[in-house]
Amino acid sequence: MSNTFIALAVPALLLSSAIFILLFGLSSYYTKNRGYFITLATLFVSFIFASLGIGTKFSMEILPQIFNSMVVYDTFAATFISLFLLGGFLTLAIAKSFVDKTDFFTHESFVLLLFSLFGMVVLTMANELLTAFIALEIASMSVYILVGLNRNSLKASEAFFKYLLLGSFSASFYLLGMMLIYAQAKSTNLDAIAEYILHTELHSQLLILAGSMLIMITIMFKIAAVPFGAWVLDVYEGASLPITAYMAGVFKIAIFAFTLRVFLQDYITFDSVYDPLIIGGAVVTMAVGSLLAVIQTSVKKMLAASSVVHSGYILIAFASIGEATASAASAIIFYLFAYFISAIGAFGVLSYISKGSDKLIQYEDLNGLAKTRPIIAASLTIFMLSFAGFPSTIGFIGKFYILTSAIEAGYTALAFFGAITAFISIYYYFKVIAHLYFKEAEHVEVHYGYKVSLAFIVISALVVLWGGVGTSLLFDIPGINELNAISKYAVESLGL
Amino acid sequence: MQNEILFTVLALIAIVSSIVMISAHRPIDSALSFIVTLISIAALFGLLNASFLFVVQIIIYAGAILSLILFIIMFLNIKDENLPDEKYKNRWLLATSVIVAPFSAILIDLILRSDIATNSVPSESFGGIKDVGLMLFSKWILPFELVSILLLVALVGAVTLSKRSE
Amino acid sequence: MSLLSAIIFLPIFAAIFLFFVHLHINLVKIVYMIVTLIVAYLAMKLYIDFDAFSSIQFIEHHGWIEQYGIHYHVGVDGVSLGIVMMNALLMPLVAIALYKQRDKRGYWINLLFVQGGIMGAVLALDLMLFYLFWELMLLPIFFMIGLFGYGKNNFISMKFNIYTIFGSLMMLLSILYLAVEHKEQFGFYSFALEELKNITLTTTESLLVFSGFMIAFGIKIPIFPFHTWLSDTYRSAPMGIVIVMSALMAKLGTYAIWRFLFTLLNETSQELAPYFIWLGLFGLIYFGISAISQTHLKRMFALSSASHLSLIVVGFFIYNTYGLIGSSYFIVAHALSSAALFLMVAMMYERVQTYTIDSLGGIAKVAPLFALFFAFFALSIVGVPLTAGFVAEVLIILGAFEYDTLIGFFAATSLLIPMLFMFKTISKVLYGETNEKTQNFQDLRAHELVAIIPLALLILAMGIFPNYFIQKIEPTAKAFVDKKEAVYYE
Amino acid sequence: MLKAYMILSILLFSIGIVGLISRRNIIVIYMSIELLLNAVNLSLIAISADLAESSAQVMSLIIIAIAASEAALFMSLFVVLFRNRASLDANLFNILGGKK
Amino acid sequence: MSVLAILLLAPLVSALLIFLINILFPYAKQYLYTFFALMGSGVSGLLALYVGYYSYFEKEVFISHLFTWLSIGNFSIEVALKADALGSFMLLFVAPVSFLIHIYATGYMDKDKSYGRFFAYFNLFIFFMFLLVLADNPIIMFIGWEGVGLTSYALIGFYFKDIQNTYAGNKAFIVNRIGDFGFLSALMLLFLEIPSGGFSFSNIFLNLAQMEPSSLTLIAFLLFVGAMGKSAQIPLFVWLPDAMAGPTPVSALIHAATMVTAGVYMVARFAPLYNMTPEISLIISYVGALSALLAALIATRQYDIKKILAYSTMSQLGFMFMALGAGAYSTALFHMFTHAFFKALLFMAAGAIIVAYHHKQDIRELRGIQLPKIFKMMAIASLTIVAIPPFSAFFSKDAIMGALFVNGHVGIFMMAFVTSMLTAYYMSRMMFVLFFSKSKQEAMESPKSMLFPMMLLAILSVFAGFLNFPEVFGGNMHISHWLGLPDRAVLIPHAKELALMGINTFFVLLVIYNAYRKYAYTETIVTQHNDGLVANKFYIDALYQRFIVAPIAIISHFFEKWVSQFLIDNAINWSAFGYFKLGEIVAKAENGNVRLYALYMLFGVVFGFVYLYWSLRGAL
Repeated sequence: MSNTFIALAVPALLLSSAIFILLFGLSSYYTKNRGYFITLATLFVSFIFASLGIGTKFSMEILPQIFNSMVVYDTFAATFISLFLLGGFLTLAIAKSFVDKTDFFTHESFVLLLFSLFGMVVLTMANELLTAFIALEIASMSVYILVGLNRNSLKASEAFFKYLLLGSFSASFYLLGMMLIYAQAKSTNLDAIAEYILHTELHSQLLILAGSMLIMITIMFKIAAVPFGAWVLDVYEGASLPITAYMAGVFKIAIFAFTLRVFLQDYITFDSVYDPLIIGGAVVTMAVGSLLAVIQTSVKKMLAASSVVHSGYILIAFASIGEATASAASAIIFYLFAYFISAIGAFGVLSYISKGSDKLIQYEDLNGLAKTRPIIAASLTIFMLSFAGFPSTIGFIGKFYILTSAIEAGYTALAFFGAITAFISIYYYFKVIAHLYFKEAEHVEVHYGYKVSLAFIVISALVVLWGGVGTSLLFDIPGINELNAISKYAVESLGL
Repeated sequence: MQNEILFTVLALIAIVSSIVMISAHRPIDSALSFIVTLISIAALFGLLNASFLFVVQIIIYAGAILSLILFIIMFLNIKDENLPDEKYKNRWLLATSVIVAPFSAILIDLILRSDIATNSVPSESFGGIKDVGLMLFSKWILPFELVSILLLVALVGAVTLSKRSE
Repeated sequence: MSLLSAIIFLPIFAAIFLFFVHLHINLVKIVYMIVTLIVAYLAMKLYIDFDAFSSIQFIEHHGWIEQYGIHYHVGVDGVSLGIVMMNALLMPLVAIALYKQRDKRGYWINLLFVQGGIMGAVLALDLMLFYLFWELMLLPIFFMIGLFGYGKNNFISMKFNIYTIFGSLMMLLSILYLAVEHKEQFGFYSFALEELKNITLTTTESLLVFSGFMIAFGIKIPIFPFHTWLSDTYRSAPMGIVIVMSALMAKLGTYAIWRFLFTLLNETSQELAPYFIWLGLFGLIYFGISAISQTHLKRMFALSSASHLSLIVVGFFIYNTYGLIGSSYFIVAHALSSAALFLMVAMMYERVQTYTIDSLGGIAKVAPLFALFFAFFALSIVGVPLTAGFVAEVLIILGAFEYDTLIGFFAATSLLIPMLFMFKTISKVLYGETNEKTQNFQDLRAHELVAIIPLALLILAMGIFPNYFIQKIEPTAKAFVDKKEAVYYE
Repeated sequence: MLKAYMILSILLFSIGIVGLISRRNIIVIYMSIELLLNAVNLSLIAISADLAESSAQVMSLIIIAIAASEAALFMSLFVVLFRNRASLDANLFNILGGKK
Repeated sequence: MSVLAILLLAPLVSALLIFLINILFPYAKQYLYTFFALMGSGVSGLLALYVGYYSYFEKEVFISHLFTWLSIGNFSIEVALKADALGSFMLLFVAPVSFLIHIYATGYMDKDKSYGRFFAYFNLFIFFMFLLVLADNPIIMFIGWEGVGLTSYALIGFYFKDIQNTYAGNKAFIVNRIGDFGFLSALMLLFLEIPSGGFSFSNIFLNLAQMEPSSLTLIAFLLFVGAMGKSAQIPLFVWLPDAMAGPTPVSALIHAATMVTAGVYMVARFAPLYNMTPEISLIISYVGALSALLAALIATRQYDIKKILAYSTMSQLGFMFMALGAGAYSTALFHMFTHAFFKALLFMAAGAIIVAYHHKQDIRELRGIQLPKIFKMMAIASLTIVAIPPFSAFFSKDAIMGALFVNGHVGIFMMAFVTSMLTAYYMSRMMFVLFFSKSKQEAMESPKSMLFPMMLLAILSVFAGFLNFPEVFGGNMHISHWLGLPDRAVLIPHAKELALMGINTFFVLLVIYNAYRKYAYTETIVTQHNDGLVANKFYIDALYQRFIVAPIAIISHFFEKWVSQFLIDNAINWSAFGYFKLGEIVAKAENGNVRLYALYMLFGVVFGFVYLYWSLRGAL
């Protein structure tokens, strides 16, 4: 299959499936289960398609005559697309109980999920600012609505309100930035902008600087970097658990995919200008995130706050891109994978034990889980360890790459700060483990059911472990080396 | 020269009416002054020979969107006493203006310092529907298609959110 | 799988197996015994096959994370051999002594896990692998304290965990810095001990890297002022883990000073040695004196351990043949003594349900065997002649005198200070009139004797015939000292 | 002339920001957001006129479409919020947040 | 196996056997223990006589190499036994006296519940004592040295039901360890000074000449610190009176005859070293003199029969150290030799009294006891200790006085003289109070097993002096010649020696008469007031308590409570707490108001642009 075909097939599949469910949902043959499995199947098939592009190095523009070089398909895109398609698949697979038990999760929700993934696919492939923006808006808007799905819930509607309001606010910065860049470079194509930057002096790049600053602000907003990420706690809290997992794990990957592309192609020339800002942002993000995380009493909000911290870690790698391009960029990809698999697992567990209800899981609600549900407890423990960057989990390897790249770039102090933050994070992640194992709860026999969800949670946990120690020495399963190679290829395909 | 005068007048109208918009107590007042802003911006489009966009601006913005807002305002029928009691509104406005001032000042300074103006002479058909249409369907076909999906998403979303639960 | 890997992974895999397969508790104990005995057997084999005169041996070397030059690289030399042996020996004995007290699967699973973790950390020759095991062994300890601890065990296990991980993260930064420096200087990443020692660092860099390592080791040992987790943790932790911590984990910290700091940052270590010697001496006296006013047995022995560990640190930083050999001998000797003593305390707790010294008394009358062994192990901690601790202390003190007379005198206070509290403890616990708690004190049972007699015999053997054991350590130590002197004279 | 337009657009943009942050009435906040988009559009048209090339006009057309879709969402937001709380005061919506 | 090895190991083996029997068969018959105990000490006693014989007559040096204790690099410490003249001499009285006290103890400890345990410790003690004496290597000697301390500790606290006894044991061991601290430090310094060839005594002495005088002085001093602890000299003497808490055979053997003299033995062993450090020798003399005087003074006001003897022991040890300091090593050893006999005898007699009168030890309560055999024995021993001719101590003490006289330090000599007067005083006081009283107390005589060894010792006390019969009486100083130690003391002129003897004896008799007037058949001992400096032992125990023990407890408390917990741990906990507080402040900023969030974003934007502008300042 040619790459062009795959590049077209993946979004087309998502889109057509979305529209099919939209229509099918009106017919009487529609049941929620069918919609669910169609969506799952779509995601799985498109994941398989996308993953064909992983591990080889290629880069091509899709139908350049028609699409006018606005989208490219390369290993980078293929890698990211496979990542978040897998993420979407896992989220949905784990959220089976949620899907079944909530009446607000209608067929439109599947449609929106597919649309958002479509948006992300395009965003990842976008090589032009406006296309990227529209794709981002498609994804964002779908997510806005997914957040507000439970329209009878005060929390959900409030979260929807805040996310929409601030999202639109930040989007307008993007547009202003795009306008300024266009005013200067007379183009919105990333390659053209890069070309322009390469061939001009600083005094004729002023508006590009200002514009890229504005675009960066939007990105910072989306990845919930302080001070633009104040929404994240509210929205994560208000949204249903699977949606939170989706935002934290999947959506973020897509944002970073675009960010990385922009960074590696354009920003890298302004490295000296932006690095201090990114470093400052990373520090503030990590600091505020961990400050918020330590005081939370609800696991979900703690994970929300800690996702801010993880964004901070990734910003460390972004800051290091200028000096240690290859290792930093692949570190970001690896870290994203590490974070997303852990986040999906962790939120999935929460969703699994809340049985689709709207309940905010407190630390106390985890008490005694190790006794009643040892497998679930062990999986959650593994995810927490991975978040905390504990060795033998994939989270540690991710953190290891990031800190290494920071040191390689000469930002040892930044790496030190990252380590300090990781140290603080031990508190809130291990608190979860402590509650799982050490606290007794009155014994209530709870039937959770949904063996499939459980199976996927366990699989995620195993992946987390394998990603931490895995080596092809033992079994012939791709391990750390292979993941690393994949991210290397992805970065190299950007033509650097 | 004539253009400059017109621009100044329209710009002043746009700015004043937008200031009125953000400072009016009742939303209906805001909406009405926002219409003035939109129309003055549309007029500026016209001044720039963008005739098609002029039309679009009037129809979609001043027409559709603003009607929708007015409709919503009427529909929700918020009484004056139910409006948020914005005691510190003016202080907020003032404070925010002070905060935002450096941002605008810096941007304006950068714009003034930059070398962006090419002062190309536009062709006859510039800004017309054909010109824009050709561009839309040739170079910008992909964003255009994507926007249609975006609208679909918004549509689905609006329906999902607004319908009464069974 | 070759010997060292088997020693490392057998307990870990057994632990994982036991976690997933729900066996009856008795079966769990049997599996535990079988596994630890196999490990002990393998360790014996290792000890016998160990060739004192070649340096690191039994090396295994496989690629792990290739892009970053991280390898699975393990090997054993004279120093690590001691800890490996202790680890292999103590684990089955702990089980024999405590098997009646503990009927929770988790207890044994965690102990198996921690055994593997410590083995890995001791044998690792790749810094990343070392870090992996170093952190991994924390986990079972965290669980053990939280699950089976006493008092405010949640808070304490959390505090312990956070405290030690702080150190680990500082060490991680140092490790990463070294690896990156290696890349800058040689063009590729490496985490192998052998390769990293070739890099050259500026003074500031090496100071920072050194302190990163030292914070981790210092917390684990602990040396002053990183000790405040210690007494609470020991007090709260279940005995199995107290033994692991005092007999093995803390020793690992001192071992790591030698293995990593002296290999990687030899010159910096030498430059900073005086400070750490003084810090160690201060700790020796400080912890010893702190212990005097303790009334809780576990807290007292915790501080006593800390005091002796400070002496071990002094011995290492003195860095001459006597100091190195003495400290490595002391690692083993103190592991034996403190493990045995804590076992005795555990047996005592099972009988009287208290750790408070003042509420005990007269045990010697009702339980002469218990009293005998308790007194013997307590005295072996004090370092009376014919016990292993004496030999070690003499060697360290000798080394200290060789280094500097004044330091020698301070090191020699280790003869005095532990005695001050140990003798009081012996008197109060064993002697005097019995009270209602101790009057029905049951003497040692057969399985308890089985557990502690080997320890007692080994302590005696190491005290009377030290030469046989020291021959395994001596060439390694000499090699280090020769190298140091070579550096020194360059 | 282009710079004048752009300065005007920046000013409008700033006014929009001020309105967005200072006002508690969500409808006014929404209108401020629309003002932000209009400000961008104004500049784009000016650039287009300056370049004598209609790409920027297409962009602004697309931005209007995006604004329309945003409008749809905001309308349904108003409905949802009003249905739940019978108010459109932004300050009232604070049950979520970073607090415990 | 060589003679020495058997001699050394016999008591160890018997100790282990007794120990095993004690554990495995708790109800084993008493005679089993007796058998093994006497076997062990008897074998070594006989062998000691054998060794002594060959050493004295054939000048044979017994050597036995057991195994290598430690070998590091080219330096090794061997476990080797060597019985040269000095060692054989020590053996000659240590082993037989031990054996005799063993026999005595079988009677003393008869029917005791812990009979087996007692003899296990007792035999273990002998083993360590032999190790100390026979070691050819200071480190091994140190092991024996510590070992005797350890068994002494165990035996002092033998009756552990009274916790005070065990505290006395603790005190003994701790104070001894302070001495050991010095001893070991000295050994370490010495070890480092030896360039090669092993750490045996002979090799050490070979290398003495090359060592630096300053380090030699330090080593000599530290060694003496060790001796101070073991031999109960100022300031490390406080343990000895308390050590009387142990069973009386223990006091007789360990705290009178053998262990406490180890310090003297050790200094004599290092005689070549001390000959090179005269200033330390002087210190030794002074410490010995002061200890002797102080102990004698305190003894005059003690009522506990065993404590009187304990202070007396300390006082006699002071004499020995005076002699050592004066360089009269063989004289000191000779006094040690005689002292072993008469002091053991005194203690055994005291023990017999204690047993007979149901563990009464206060001489005020024991007035007028009726034990004629014991009285005879005790009288002989007392006359010996006060140095009445021709009892053995007359010769030995007189030799010491002579050496001191010649040595020229008048202060020391005067102190020695006063001490010897005080000795006469307190011994007579004890004797007269015990046996010369109007009241009568009847009691059973002691069993034969106790009396027999006492008789033997009485004979030895009387006649042991002739072994070193001074030249002034036509003797030839057999022992001094045999020992062949590098004595520094010059020979005293015979006339002066005779005069000294005469004066001394005269004054002693005067003092005894005085004491008789004061104490015999009077109530003085009861009516006499008992306070003041001397009666309170110069407040030394209180001083130690106030200035050493209490401060350590306070410091310990201070370290743990204030430094560890308050300062360090609180700092850590408070920083964590502060972090939480900070988190709550941040959470207040994230209070859910969306406009504030937008405001934060605006702050971010403005900051970004200000930064951008600032960083572009050069380009603009």
